[in-house]
Amino acid sequence: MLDLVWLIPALPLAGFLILLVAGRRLGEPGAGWLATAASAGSFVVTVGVFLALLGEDHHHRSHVVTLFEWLPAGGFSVDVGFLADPLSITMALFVTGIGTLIHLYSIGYMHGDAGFSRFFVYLNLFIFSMLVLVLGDNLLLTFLGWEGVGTCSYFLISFWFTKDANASAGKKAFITNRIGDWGFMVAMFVTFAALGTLAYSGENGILEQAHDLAPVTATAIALLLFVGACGKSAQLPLFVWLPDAMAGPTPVSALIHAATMVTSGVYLMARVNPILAQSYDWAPTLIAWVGVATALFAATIAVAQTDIKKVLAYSTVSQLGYMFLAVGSGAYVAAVFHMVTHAFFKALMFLGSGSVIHGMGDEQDMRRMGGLRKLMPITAVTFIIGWLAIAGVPPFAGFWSKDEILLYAYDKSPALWAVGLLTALLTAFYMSRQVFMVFFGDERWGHADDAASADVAAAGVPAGEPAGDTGLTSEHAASVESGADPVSQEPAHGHEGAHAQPHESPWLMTLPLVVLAGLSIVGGGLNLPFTSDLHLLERWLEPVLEGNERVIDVATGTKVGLAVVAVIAGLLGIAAAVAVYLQKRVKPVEPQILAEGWRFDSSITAFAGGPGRAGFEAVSAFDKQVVDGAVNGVAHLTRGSGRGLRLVQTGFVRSYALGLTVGVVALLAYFLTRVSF
Amino acid sequence: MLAIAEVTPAWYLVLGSLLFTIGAVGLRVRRNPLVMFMCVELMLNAVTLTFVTFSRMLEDVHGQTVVVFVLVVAAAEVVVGLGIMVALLRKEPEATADDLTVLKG
Amino acid sequence: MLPSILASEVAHGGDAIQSSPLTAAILLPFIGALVVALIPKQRSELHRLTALLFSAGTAAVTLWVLAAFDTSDAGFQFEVNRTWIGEFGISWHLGVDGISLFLVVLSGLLFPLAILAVTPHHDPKPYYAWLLILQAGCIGVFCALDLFVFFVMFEIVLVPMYFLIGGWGYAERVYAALKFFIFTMLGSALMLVGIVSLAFLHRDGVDDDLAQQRETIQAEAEQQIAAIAASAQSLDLDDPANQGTVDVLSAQINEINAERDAQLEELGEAGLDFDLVTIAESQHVEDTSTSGNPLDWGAARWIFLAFAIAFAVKVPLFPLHTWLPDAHTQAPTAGSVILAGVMLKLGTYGFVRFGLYLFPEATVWFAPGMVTLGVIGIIYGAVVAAMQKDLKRLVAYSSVAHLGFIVLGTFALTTQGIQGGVLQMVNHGISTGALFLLVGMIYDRRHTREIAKLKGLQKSAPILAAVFTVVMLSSIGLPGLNGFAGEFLILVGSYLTMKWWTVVAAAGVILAALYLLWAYQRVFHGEPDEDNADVPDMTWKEGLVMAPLLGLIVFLGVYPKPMLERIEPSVDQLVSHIEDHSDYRQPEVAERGAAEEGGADGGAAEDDEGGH
Amino acid sequence: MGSLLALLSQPLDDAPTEIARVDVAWSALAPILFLIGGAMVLLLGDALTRLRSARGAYAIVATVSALAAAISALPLWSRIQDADRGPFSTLGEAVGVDGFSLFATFVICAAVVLGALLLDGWLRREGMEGPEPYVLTLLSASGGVMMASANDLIVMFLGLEILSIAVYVLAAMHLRKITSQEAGVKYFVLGAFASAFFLYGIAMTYGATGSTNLVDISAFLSTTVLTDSGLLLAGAALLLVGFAFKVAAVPFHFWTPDVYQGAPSPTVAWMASGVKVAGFAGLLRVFYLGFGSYQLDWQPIVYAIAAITMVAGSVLAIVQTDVRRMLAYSSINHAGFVLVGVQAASEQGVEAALFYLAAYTFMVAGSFGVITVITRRGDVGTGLDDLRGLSRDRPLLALTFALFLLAQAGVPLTSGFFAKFYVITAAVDAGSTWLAVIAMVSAVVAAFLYLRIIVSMYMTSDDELPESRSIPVPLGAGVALALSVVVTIGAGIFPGLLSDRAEDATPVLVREPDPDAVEAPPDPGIQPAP
Repeated sequence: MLDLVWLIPALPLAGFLILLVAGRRLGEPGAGWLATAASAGSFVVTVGVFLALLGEDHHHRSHVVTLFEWLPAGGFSVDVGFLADPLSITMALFVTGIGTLIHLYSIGYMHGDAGFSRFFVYLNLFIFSMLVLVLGDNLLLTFLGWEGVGTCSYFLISFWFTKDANASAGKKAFITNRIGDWGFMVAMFVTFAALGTLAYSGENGILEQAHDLAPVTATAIALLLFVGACGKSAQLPLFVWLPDAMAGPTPVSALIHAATMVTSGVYLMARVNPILAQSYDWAPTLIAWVGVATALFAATIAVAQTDIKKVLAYSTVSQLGYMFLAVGSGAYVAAVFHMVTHAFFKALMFLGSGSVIHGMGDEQDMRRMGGLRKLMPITAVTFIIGWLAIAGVPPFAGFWSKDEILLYAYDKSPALWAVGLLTALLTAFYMSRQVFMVFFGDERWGHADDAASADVAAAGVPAGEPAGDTGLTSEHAASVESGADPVSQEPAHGHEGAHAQPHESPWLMTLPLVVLAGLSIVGGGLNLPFTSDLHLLERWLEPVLEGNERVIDVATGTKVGLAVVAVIAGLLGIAAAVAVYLQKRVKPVEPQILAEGWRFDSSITAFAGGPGRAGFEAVSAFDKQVVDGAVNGVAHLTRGSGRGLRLVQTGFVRSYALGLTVGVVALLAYFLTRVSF
Repeated sequence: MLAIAEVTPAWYLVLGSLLFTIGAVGLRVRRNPLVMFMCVELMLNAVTLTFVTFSRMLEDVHGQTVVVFVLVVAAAEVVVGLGIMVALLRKEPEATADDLTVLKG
Repeated sequence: MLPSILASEVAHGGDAIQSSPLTAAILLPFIGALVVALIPKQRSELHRLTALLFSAGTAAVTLWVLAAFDTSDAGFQFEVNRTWIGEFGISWHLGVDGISLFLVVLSGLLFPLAILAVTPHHDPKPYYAWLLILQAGCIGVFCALDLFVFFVMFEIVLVPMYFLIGGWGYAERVYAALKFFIFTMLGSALMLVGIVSLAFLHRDGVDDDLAQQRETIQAEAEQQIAAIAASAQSLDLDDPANQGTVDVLSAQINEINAERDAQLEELGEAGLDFDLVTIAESQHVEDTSTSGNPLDWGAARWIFLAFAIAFAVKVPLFPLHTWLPDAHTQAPTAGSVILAGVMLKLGTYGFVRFGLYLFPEATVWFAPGMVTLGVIGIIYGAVVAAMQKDLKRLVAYSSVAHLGFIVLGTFALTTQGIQGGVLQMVNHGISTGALFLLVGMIYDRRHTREIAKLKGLQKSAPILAAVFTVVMLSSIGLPGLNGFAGEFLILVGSYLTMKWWTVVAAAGVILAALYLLWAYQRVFHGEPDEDNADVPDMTWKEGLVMAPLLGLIVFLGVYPKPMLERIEPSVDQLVSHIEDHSDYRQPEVAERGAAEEGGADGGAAEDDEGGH
Repeated sequence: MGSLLALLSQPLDDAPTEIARVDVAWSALAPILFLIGGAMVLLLGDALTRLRSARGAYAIVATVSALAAAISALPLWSRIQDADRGPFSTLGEAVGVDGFSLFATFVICAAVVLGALLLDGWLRREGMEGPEPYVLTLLSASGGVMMASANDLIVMFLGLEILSIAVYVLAAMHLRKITSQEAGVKYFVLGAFASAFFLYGIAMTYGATGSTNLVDISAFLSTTVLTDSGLLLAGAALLLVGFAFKVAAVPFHFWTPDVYQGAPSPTVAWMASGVKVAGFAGLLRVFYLGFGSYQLDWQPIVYAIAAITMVAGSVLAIVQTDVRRMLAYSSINHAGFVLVGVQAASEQGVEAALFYLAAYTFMVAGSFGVITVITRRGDVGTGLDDLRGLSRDRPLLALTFALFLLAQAGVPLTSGFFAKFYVITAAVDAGSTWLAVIAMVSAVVAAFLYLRIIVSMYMTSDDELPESRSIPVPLGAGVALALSVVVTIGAGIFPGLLSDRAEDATPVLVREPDPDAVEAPPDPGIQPAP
């Protein structure tokens, strides 16, 4: 079974190829089912590999299947080979598992869309790329998947390409990711120069050899990879693309921009943990601080968002920050743990929000929602489960993973812990805010547009601000302002009448919600802290981490205390939200600057559009004026001197004679200098 | 004084060069094509004088024979030159050398 | 006299065609051009067919070369070497090795595709004739192993391209054609002087060698004679009894002298020679500059510079690139395809084949400068490309950036760098060739290349958009597509010797995404306006042209090994040639399984110990 | 001093002990005689038969004469290539027959053939009668051959004058065209002016060396160290002026553009080819052979002249708008290239110069041939704009012109490329690498000019195209163009066919008379006059 690991990415690839050729002919829903089948098949194989791996001895749970040599050049050689080990299979399991669910969901969600089959082409390609990223046995193959998922992300964000905002968002995602990829690439150069290989596993793999690295080299590699991870996993300062990425169809947001792709940065850092361990101590600390700062930063922004998906997007950024906090604190298991649980509940909530959007007839503004729990019961219940999970309410999955991260953070530095805790509080607050605005309170939908703003005011949101001014790029904002929401403006989407009576989604969509809700409840069981027997994930991942996991030295009492404090913080956040948004006892404080994301993005946009563009244009003008100008200048100079010389050719025969005489005199003068006496 | 005034072959050479220069300058300053021809003739004759002088100095007779050739050539040149000139003047009777400036640049 | 010479030419020529497919690959399109020229103007349908047949035939020949190529052989294969101008030691010397093989094949393949893809709007006859001559010239450049033949081919390609741009180009075609011709000719003018100087310096070097050998022979003979004389010293020469011995001895002396004379004669005189291999291997033109004065260069450096300028113009390297956007933009589609696909490689190929091989020392000396220019080109080309308003111009500037990578890899002087460079030459030819074809298709539909006038084409022409996307991603350097393989190898290789340059160059990858995606967005995304709403999608014929290119884009991205393993032996040999003839040593990269012994890791291990 | 002059000046000698007998190797003079003879036949034939109706006959006679001259030189060529016999001199050492002179003779004859073929159609179109143009061309060619084989400065002078005077008339030949007259007058005035300097140069050389015979001069200079070389060097300077004028080197080039533009096109074809060859032949004979031992003195100035000539020629050419004027300046540029070969002052250099001249003859004759054909009655229509639409109306003609232009630009696989290559090689071999660089740069600048002409022919936008016109190509011109094309391409692919000949065309100065002539004792019947 282990030798079949190559089949895991191969199935979605086959699905992709078939759909590419015959997707249009298959049409709806055939294409969707085919894609789902490919993904599901992949999941089945992954489970098989997982079981086979379980059957292996604890320290032999690493298996490589090499297909062919990809890039051999001199001493440099990269194979196309897949590595099945606990870490990669963990990832592969939830990628294929959640991926399959989202495929299923998409069949319902994309119903009636003109690009139905195209959508599944991209989805399968994405699953393939993601699996290559996860299973690849070397940095370069990971990079292949890395760029592949980025490209798919680009395709999918700009899926409804006729809207400029979507196209811009897709482009932005790609380019921001590329900035990170620069770090990844340079990291590979350094690695190859130092170790002569890019392969992970094996005796001469970089993981085995990592302890030979000089700390400075290891630090360089680790931080450069972290730059890459920042891009992909939307950490400060490269997170700007993720909120915009919500322009893609909602299943995409769930799959790519919440559950799988964005966690690949965390995966990468966990994968190269020996290198991180070899670096200077300040390197992990830096990562932890970047992570926690991102977590807090994004959480503050999420507090003031009004777009249902935007809240989730910033929440994702924030949760990814947690994961990096874990990585930086040496809590790889906790990072992976949180990654998995987060995948469950965040996918759940995104799909839930998709269901809401779907049911609302493509409405995304939470100010126009409310009271939906009665009309969309399944969606509401599952969403609420997700909410409880992310808010850190025990015994939901999120509580366990977040708690573990905070524990390790506390051990590393109480300051980290404090910030993390504050973030947890905020998280609980804004998630509650979202739930209350969407599923509880008054029904603010179904009114005429002019009335809507009044209702918005009634909902406690400061009126007067443009509905769509959510701190996006100006293009995006413009499109929102124009009345259409940036996500689904395809007329063919099947929901002609906007603001029609909200309704529950079809079973294809609700089924995945239910499954994910279940996982969100029990997900914590993967790694319960009570006894070491229950550290399932930790023991499972142990061979990969090779003792690089931080050994914490915290008394049990402290542990419990920390957990209690965390729960209290979560509850405080919820309570505050209840007070503000449900009972409306306190006027909401949603500063404009938060709604605009601390104007971080707009500053970048302003810079890129202002001085940045001016700089580019200056270079372009330099090319035209100076470089090409010099070329044409030489030409003009030549012709100019030709014109000047022409004046000598007066046409007067006597002046010609003079010229001739001058020549004679010159020759005589020259020759007379050569006279020998 | 007489010794100084004695006419050596060098005098003829100097005279020849002077005549040559006069011819060259004349061609440069005169605008009448016919006069310009005569200047050329003057130059040729100056050279002839030089030849003869060298012939005398070198006590070699061959320099003098050259004169015959030069005269013939000069005559041929004059014939052709005048022919061209006449053809031109027939078209533009008052033409001077400076009027021939259609072709330039 | 004349007929006999021609007869012998023909006889040998026929022979050469049989023995070398390379001569055939050059002559075939040339003959095709003649045939096209002979077909009357009225039979215009035949022109296209003939051109297609001959160029496809050439492609078949090059493919045969590829198939018959011996993978493990690092040297030149399919060699022909026949005297052309004996007086100057110029010979028709052709051959391919791993470095040139794929460029020959690329030239073979791209032309029939270009002919198939584009139908000229007027005067098909000269158009096809020029294209075929161009093909002959391009293949000739990549096959030439004689400096003179190389120069001839290098120059001859200007003419058909000049006519193609000037005759079938767009509004500013005359300016562009003139600029192209004059600019590139100026570069190569100096190279001719360089080539001639090189030949003379080589001759002088051989002359010195011969003089030394003559001295040795002379000295040996003298020594032998001295030995005989010494043996004879004790003899009383007047004694008639010794007469027999004396005779024997003098016979011996005569024999020695005769032998010496024969040897001297055998040595002969040094003649001019333009053969690349002979000159490069003998390395008589050494870099003799020793003083610290930066202007006190040895001859080799000057000659290298003369070559380098010619190649830099062709590449084109910043700041000699400004002919390229004009030429690319104004050229007809087929012209742009060939320009970008094949002709730009004349420069980069020249650097590898003639720069590195002929002047190892000078190469090492100039490498930092060349790499700097390459890296400037990468960033600069991308930045300027981003600001272009004309789609073709944008692609043209992207070539400046891409070829900067190749220069970087070449002058990094590592196996990976050069291999990546060669790979990238081919890949860029495919991707950018395809890109120009696509831009041409857009132009055919919309009669504009102005980005601002295009919008939402993905809606009206989805297949075109999809194909464009793939090609664009290849150009961006997406792993799994061909553009990445070369670029990555270049960067991996150049990092070993040119660390910081590489770090900067890698940033070019970001910029590539920036300008191409931005352009794509403006052209293909959005809601098509009135003019763009009814743009027809890709036709079958166009798809047929793009299919092989797309296939290569994917295949070479996924499985470049067949190419790399053919390129590698030649590159290895080239690098060791450089090492043999200069102070340069390629940095050791820790081999798998030999990490502890590697130099870099030794240091790392020490640091490690210090850390604990 | 040659004994021909001795014979003429006999009565002046005091003690005529023995009458010097002049050895006349008539076979060696055959080319000149054929050329002059052809001219005479034409003149007489015209006068006697008045065959106005068969004007083609003039061209045929002229062509045949030139061919006969060339053919008569063939046995001489194989004779002097024979190692046992080698070059010789005749007419009392006044005329030398060596590979060099014969090669020049061949080229000049070829130029005559091309010129004559072009003249035919042109004369018909212009409605001109009479055989004079042919006669003058043949006579001028005979002068050129004389220059190429002159071993005596006086013979050189005579050749120069015969050559020039005929060309003066040819330039002014078009009586209805004022610019033709102007060209004639300018050429004549300046030519005569330059001749006077040339003659003065001969006089000074004579004064310095005591002889006008190049063999004597060269022997004298190589054996004697002049205490005062002023006179000799001044003579050299003025001789150089004379040649530089003839070959149109800067700053003695002023006449060239005006004359090329004004004179009838077929005449210009002859001027640019034959006259230039003769000028360079003379230059090489006098300086490379005669003043060979003063090489170090004249090389630098030729270096300078070559550089200025190439640069000025190319730079001035690119701002012109009249095609003939453009080609005039381009011919100046080419003269500079040949001078590069001359300044190398080596066998290589001479060979390169000869190859260049031979190749250029066909290129430029072809170019002016095309111009001859495309101009309209009255010899007008040589502006750049007049070429528009040529590629549409006469594609083959346009292609031919483009070929000649590209060849002049030095594009490979044409003779022009090898011409430049040989010259560059010679220059580099002689250590003048920078001159080679200047040459190549000037070639690039000049390329712009050729490309501009091609642009006019090929790349005019449709809305600027004039109406179609028919351009008849007369038979003679067609043959001339075809010949030029064949040579230009042939020598571009198999340059050895031409360069091997040029290599064999070594110039030498020998005193030995024709051994064959010695074997056959001269007629003893000639008795000295009492």
